[in-house]
Amino acid sequence: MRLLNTLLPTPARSLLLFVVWLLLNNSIAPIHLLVAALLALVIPQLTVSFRDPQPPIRRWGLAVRYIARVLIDIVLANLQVIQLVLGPNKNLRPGFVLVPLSMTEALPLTILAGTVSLTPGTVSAEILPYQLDATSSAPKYLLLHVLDLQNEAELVASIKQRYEQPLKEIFQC
Amino acid sequence: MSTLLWIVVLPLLASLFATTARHWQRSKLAFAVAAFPALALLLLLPCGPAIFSGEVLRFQAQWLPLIGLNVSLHLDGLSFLFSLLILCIGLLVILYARYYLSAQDSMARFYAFLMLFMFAMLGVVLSGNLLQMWFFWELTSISSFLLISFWSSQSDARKGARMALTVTAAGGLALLAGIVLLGQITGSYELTVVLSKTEQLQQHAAYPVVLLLVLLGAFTKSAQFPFHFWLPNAMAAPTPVSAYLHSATMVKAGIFLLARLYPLLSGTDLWFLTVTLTGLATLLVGAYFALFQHDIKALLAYSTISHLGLIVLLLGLDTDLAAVAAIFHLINHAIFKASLFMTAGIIDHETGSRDMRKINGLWKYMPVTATLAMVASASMAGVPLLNGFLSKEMFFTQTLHQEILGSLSWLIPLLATVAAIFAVAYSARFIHDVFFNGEPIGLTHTPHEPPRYMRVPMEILVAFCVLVGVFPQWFIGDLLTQASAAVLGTEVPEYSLALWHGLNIPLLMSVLAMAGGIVLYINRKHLFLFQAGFTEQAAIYRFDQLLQRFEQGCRRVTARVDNGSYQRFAGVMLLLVLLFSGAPLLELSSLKGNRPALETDPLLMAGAAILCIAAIATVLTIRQRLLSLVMISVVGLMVSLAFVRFSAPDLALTQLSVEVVTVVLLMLGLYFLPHKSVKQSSPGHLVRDLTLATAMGVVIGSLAFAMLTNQTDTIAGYFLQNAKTGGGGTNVVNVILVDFRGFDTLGEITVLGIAALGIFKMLTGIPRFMAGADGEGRRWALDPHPLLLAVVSQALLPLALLVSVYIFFRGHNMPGGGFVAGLITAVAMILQYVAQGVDWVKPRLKVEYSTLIALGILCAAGTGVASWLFDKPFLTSWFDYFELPLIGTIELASAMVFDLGVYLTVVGSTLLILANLGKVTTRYRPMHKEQL
Amino acid sequence: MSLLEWSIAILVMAGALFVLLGSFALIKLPDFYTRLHGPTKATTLGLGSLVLASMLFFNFVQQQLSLQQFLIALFLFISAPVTAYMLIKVALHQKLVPMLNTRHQDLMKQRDNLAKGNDLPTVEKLADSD
Amino acid sequence: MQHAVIFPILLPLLTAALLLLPPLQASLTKRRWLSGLGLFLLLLSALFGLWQSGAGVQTFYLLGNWPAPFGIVLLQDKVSALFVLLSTVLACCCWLYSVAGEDERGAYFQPLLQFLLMGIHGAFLTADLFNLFVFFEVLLISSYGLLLHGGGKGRTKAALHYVLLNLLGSAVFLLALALLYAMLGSLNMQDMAQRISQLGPQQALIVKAAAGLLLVVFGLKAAILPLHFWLPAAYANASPAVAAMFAVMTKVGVYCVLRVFGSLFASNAGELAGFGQDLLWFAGLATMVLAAIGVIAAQNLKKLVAYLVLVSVGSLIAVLSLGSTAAIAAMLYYSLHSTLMAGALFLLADLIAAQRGTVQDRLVSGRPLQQAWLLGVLFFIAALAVVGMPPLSGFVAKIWLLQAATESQHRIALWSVLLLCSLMVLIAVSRAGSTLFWRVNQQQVSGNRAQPVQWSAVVLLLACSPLLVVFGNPVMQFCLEAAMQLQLLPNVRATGGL
Amino acid sequence: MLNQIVLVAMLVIGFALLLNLWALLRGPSMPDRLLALDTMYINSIALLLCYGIYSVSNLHFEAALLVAMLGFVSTVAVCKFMLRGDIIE
Amino acid sequence: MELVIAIVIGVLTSCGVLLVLRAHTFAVVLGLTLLSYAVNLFIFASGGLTAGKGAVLGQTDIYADPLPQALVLTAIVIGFAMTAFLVILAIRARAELGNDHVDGDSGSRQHPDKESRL
Ligand code: NA
Ligand code: NA
Repeated sequence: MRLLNTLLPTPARSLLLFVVWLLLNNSIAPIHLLVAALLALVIPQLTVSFRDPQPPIRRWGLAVRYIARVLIDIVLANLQVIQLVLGPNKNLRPGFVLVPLSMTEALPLTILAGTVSLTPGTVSAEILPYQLDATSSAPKYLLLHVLDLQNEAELVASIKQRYEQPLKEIFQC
Repeated sequence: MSTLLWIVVLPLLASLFATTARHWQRSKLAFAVAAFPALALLLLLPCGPAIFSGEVLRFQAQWLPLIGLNVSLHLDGLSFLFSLLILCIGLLVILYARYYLSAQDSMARFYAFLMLFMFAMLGVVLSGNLLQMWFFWELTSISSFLLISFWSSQSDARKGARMALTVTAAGGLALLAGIVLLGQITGSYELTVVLSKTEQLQQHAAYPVVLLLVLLGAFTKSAQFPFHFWLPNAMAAPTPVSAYLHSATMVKAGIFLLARLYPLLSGTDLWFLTVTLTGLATLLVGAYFALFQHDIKALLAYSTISHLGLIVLLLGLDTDLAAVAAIFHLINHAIFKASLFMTAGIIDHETGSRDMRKINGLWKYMPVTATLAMVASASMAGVPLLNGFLSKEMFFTQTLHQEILGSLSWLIPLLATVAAIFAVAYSARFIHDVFFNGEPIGLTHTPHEPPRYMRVPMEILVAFCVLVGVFPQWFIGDLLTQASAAVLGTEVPEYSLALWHGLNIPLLMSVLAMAGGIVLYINRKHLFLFQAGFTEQAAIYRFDQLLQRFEQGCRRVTARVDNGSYQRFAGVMLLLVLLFSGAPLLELSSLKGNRPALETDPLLMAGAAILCIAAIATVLTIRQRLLSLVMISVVGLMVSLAFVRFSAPDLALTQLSVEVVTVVLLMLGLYFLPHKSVKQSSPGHLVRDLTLATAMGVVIGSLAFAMLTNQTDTIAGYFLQNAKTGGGGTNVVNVILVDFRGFDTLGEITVLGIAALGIFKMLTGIPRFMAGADGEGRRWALDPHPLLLAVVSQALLPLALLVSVYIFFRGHNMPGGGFVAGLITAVAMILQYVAQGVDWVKPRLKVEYSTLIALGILCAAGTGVASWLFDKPFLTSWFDYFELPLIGTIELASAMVFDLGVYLTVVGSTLLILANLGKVTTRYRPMHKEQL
Repeated sequence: MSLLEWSIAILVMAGALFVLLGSFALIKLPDFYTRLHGPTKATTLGLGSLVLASMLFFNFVQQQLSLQQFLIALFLFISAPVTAYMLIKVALHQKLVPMLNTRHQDLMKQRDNLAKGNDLPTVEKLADSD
Repeated sequence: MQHAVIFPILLPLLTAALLLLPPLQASLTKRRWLSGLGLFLLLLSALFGLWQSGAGVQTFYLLGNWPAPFGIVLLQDKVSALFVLLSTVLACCCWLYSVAGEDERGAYFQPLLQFLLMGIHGAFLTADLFNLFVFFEVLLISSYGLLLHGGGKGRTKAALHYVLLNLLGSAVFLLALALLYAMLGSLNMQDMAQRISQLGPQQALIVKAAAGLLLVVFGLKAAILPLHFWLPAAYANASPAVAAMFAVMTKVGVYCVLRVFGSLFASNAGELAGFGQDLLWFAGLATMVLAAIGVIAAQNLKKLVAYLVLVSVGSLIAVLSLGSTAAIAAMLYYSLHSTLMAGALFLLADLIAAQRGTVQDRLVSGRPLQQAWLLGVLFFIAALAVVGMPPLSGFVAKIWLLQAATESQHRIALWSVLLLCSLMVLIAVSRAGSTLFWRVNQQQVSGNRAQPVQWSAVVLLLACSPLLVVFGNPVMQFCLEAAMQLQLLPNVRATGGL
Repeated sequence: MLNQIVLVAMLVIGFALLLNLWALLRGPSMPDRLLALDTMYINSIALLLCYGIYSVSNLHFEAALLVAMLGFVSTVAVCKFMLRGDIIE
Repeated sequence: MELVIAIVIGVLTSCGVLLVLRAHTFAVVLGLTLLSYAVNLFIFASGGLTAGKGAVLGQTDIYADPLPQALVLTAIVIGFAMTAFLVILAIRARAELGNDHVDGDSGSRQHPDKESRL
């Protein structure tokens, strides 16, 4: 197990690399499988120091479900945005929203912010406070810009429930 | 006849010897040095009988036959005479200088220069090759420069030396032109050959040019009017130098040249007129000014000028015996003038002054010297029983028998007599003003006779004055005949060297000159008063001023032409580009050639429109720099898309990846540069630049169009045919890069590597400064490493590396390759720097970038060298296919190793640049605490 | 044209139109903050459709395995939020004025305070001030 | 030894790369010795190349074993071998000078010197026009780095102009290359020369435009009027060993005119034959005059020497444009002489400046030199050589240059300009010498004594001058044969090469 | 037929690029322009994808991937510049 | 098509030249960059225009001339190296000479550079 840990310090990363190599080459020929495996071993080793420690994915199933949910949300989001974009500007009700956070790990936070940005009418603007140095306090808020802000509390709740909660479970943090 | 060679070389050896004998005792040194010319004299004298029998001795050796310069020595009567003078007077001067120079003066240096000069002078007179003669001719200028400036701490000496050098070297250059032209006309530089081509030369259209050039050389050297002014200023030299160079030898080189080329150049009206008139003018000017000099040496210098004029005048006369008279006077002048200069030196030495207004009545203190000086100056004045009288009488005779000026020819004897009157007058002044005329004024110590041996040279010379004056035929008759024969190139006509030729006009002229001279001297006050009316500056100051004015003029021209403005330089260059590329277009009947054109589509038009608008926007926004940068990024993107559209995917990839690194770099640059710039160009400039820019655009665009429609067959077919079979890859562009033209690529990565090294060099020790705010005056934001960016960039790094590997390996067969792969890696690393900063990356990246560059270059070059093992030329590629069980066919190629070199170099270079640029400021950012 | 080709055609057209829409939003919307929503979303979906179309085309029409396009989509999905995040950070830093009826504009001012780890009065209070 | 042709390019490259590796980079002494070793090997190979070319054969080296005109070909003939030797000798002396401490005054001196040599030798040896561009860039980028060596405002400013103008020049070069490739379909110079005779009138005009552009490029490199602006500041500001090394750089430009124009627009080039000769003739003469004026105007020794370099460029170009074998031979000889002497003078200027306190090399009275005798003699010798006075190589060169003009209108122009410039140079140099060595004030001597390696570098360079006279005949013969060889166009397709 | 549709799609995207240019030139603020530039990168990727279908060639895939990667990096770098001045600190 | 390309090259050249003749290093750098785009397109055009597929064997029948492409690649890389060098040189000049004028002096016409004291 320790050997496996040394060989594959970041299994998710290695898996990703393995898949991406095959995708890049459009092939599952033996030579490519071999090379993909090799690269999946070597590149994480090379870049291991270029990675701040992050919590590992604990619940893979949930992760897959999360991705699916986000994809669907994106499609729906875009359809909503069409309306807003094509409609008259005076109908817009944009606004800033501060979402209080209940997790502090960088990777899940990033995924959360990214998800919010990718989905309907919201863009992550800031994670506050800034991580200026080791003594900075942990992230507390996510500042959003919303294209059409109807019900602020509902929006905050939906984000926390739809995205933050699953992420906390996936990373167990 | 290697004797001749030895005669020339011995003084050179003496010179070399003197430089090594700096610590010898003075007398010993003088004797040792003198031994060399003495030996040369001993070698020369035995040649006498042969010379007197009319023989010519030669020595020849090949040296630089391609330019016609050979070692060629030629001893005939003329050169024998001159060699004799040079060696004999040289020996006397060595002896004299032993006593003349003070203890502080470096005697070794003096002798070294003097012997160098003697070597040069002997070379001139013994040359049998015109180029070789010029060689020595210039050496005399150089060595005389060294001798005149011997007391280099004195301003006069430096200036006088430079003036002499400038004038004589200018003449030397003219002479060189004359000689080369002569050589080109006659087909040889050998004296014997050249001298036999008189007719050919004189009928040649360029004869006047040759003559004038040669005369320029001769006249400057021999201080002929109007080039005479350097000689009086050369008197800053130690007196032995004057005695040797400025009376007996160097100034006679010009005359020697005239004499040497006499058979070739003379005989034409042009020769007669120029030479005669120059001589006459010099004779008069020298004699006149000599009278007014208060410095003894200056008087002698002007007198020398006058006598040189006399000799030149004689050479210009169209009578039979004029040349003989010239040679005779040349000998006599050398003898008496050398002794007179020595006198001047003794007086200077003993009294500490040369000013005749202060020096008076020396007869009492140094009677022997005075007697000798009086005899010599009597000879100078042309008093009977002395050698000067004889040659001056010959001179008078010849002036009477010429017809150069046609019906005005009588002017010449008349003016000759006038000059002689002045000669008598200044000789009288020299005797009376120095040795009599009351008591000396303001001398620090009582003068007395010089050391015994300091006088010996004078005594010998004066003895010669008398002996030649009384027994001319016996003493120098044969020598004169042989020398004259050499000058004339034919039989010497009858002449007699008797003291008494009966009562005739020349005698009358002599008497007239004597009487007139005495009368003139007695009544000199009026003349001095008259002359004092001309308050002229000394030539040296005028010359110096002239030079300075010239210098200032040059400075103005240089400053105007090269004003240090880049904009002008670039403008001129672009203008040239415009002219050179535009002019042929004007001749072109139609830009359009016969190649079928591709059709245009709206998408392409849109792309072109975006590109052009973005380019123009770049220009318009140039003062808001970041905006301009954004605009140029659009241009870059569009160019990349154009490459895709026109079937160049490799180019698109490269362009894109270079683009982003460039933008990053420019932004790093922007941080250090002002973010906005003030308007600088005046409207006039702008219109000018706009015109140039538009014209350039039109011309280059037209050329592009003409080029596109006039295509020819290229060598491309070969690459397409051989890429797979010979280079082992299907991406022909890549095969060209790593194989067909791999050498270019090797050079290219070298350039990249060097650029990185150069940049590192520039960044070390760069003065640091920090902009505290952006262009709008906003303080910088607080958050150095936004969280999202940091996390995502960490995640992207392995992916980017994977893509690099992919791009690298597919390069040979598909678009991609080491360069693009390297840039992707580099960009991924840059992203780490941008996202997380130098302090985060540095400890994690333990690679020395310059080592990467070196390894890359070694890898690429090593691939090339490896082909030597297979006895193939550098960079010969190798590839093969291997069948592996389960895995299939794989291709291995040396090109991959080469491409790996490219990859390493690119990564190393890019990171060396960017990481170091980042490091420059990181430690100097004062922001955090202040803002927190 | 087969059904497959029709679906490809529709995907292509939809993608192109989404792309156009994003670009149009950029022109039409009133302030930077709202403009940001247009392209970052529409382009992701537009590109998504195009990637899908491309994959369908190469894998099924051309019968050659081609999955690379998926990587483009993957990459964009990772990078687009970061780009948007950075852009809006700049906008906030430069204090770009949002359109008039934007709510909670004072959060922009409070951002600096929050960034240093200080606490705000309360979120509710802020909402009231709107 | 069949690969010896490429040694002059590879040796410096490998040396430079090795110098960058950690074990060597750490130790100054090791770096110096390795660099010196590389130069020594280079000298051997240059001598070997000269010997090889002396047999009279042109050696083609087909890189990558691809036949000409498809691959890149190196050509070693007498001219290229001669120039390679010239730059190698110069580089050896510069190295010698630099190890006295100049190489410590900034990073990467030795590698950059080696890279510069690689570029120069590549430019000399390549027979491929695009490859020439690449090597131009190699030598330029190294020269940028070297020019900045030691740092300081003057250098930075000079370098900025130098870099900017050369970047423009590179762009122009590429335009010309593209036009030539489009019209001639090849990049191999010999092949292009053969194709040029088959051009239609339309295409010939386009090639003419390209030729004009090339003229600008080479003119810029050679610093021909009015493209000379960058030179005086750059050379005068460069650190001594660098400036000395730069003495050969203008010759690269001249060499390219000789090589490229000589082969492309030779007598069989139809209406393009002899392209640019008239322009070069007048530009050369004008350069000489302006440079001579600059020599007089110069207020410090380094500037003076920089203008001297320009004078030599003018002479070279003017004589080159005469086009005859004798003219080219004379030009070759003159470039040997002028390069070495300019190099020596730059080094000497530094030694002198170091002993004159604050006045440095400015031509005003200053304190007496510490080693007045040694430096004075060296300066005197160098001065004689550059002025063209006997007994040093300058006079031989001058006579040969004069003799190269055989038509009367050429004679009138060349002779008067050449001789006038000689005189002006003489005036300036004698003034400089007498000011530096004789117009001294009574201050105490101080400053750095020239170290033995430094003055021996100068002595070695200066010694070349008398050697060029004493062994003048074989050298001149070689130049003549080189010139004759240059004018025989080899048939590239027929030549087997390796 | 499919070809024609793809061609039309390309023209549409081309038009979108022109709109981006318009937005880029109009601004008014720097972030606006940068947003326009970034959109331009993304639209170029779209164009490349269509062009791949149109010319039945996947030679352009790497170009598209590179545009995505490099567009991202340069946009981020410019943002960092506007935020902090020093992009590598 | 040829005409369009020629016009693009012309416009790029014009813009490049105009910027190259400015007085500030940054403008000149951008000018040189524009000029190098023009030059790269120009070299590229020397092989003639080919729409369709690249010079990759087996993909098509008509290939673009691969040699100019290779030349442009080399030119791009060298241009990149040179631009990088120039940018840093401009920085150094600014730091040492106090302003970003191409002649290193602000000249008489220039207004005082606000940042030059920083
Ligand atoms: Na490639
Ligand atoms: Na930094």
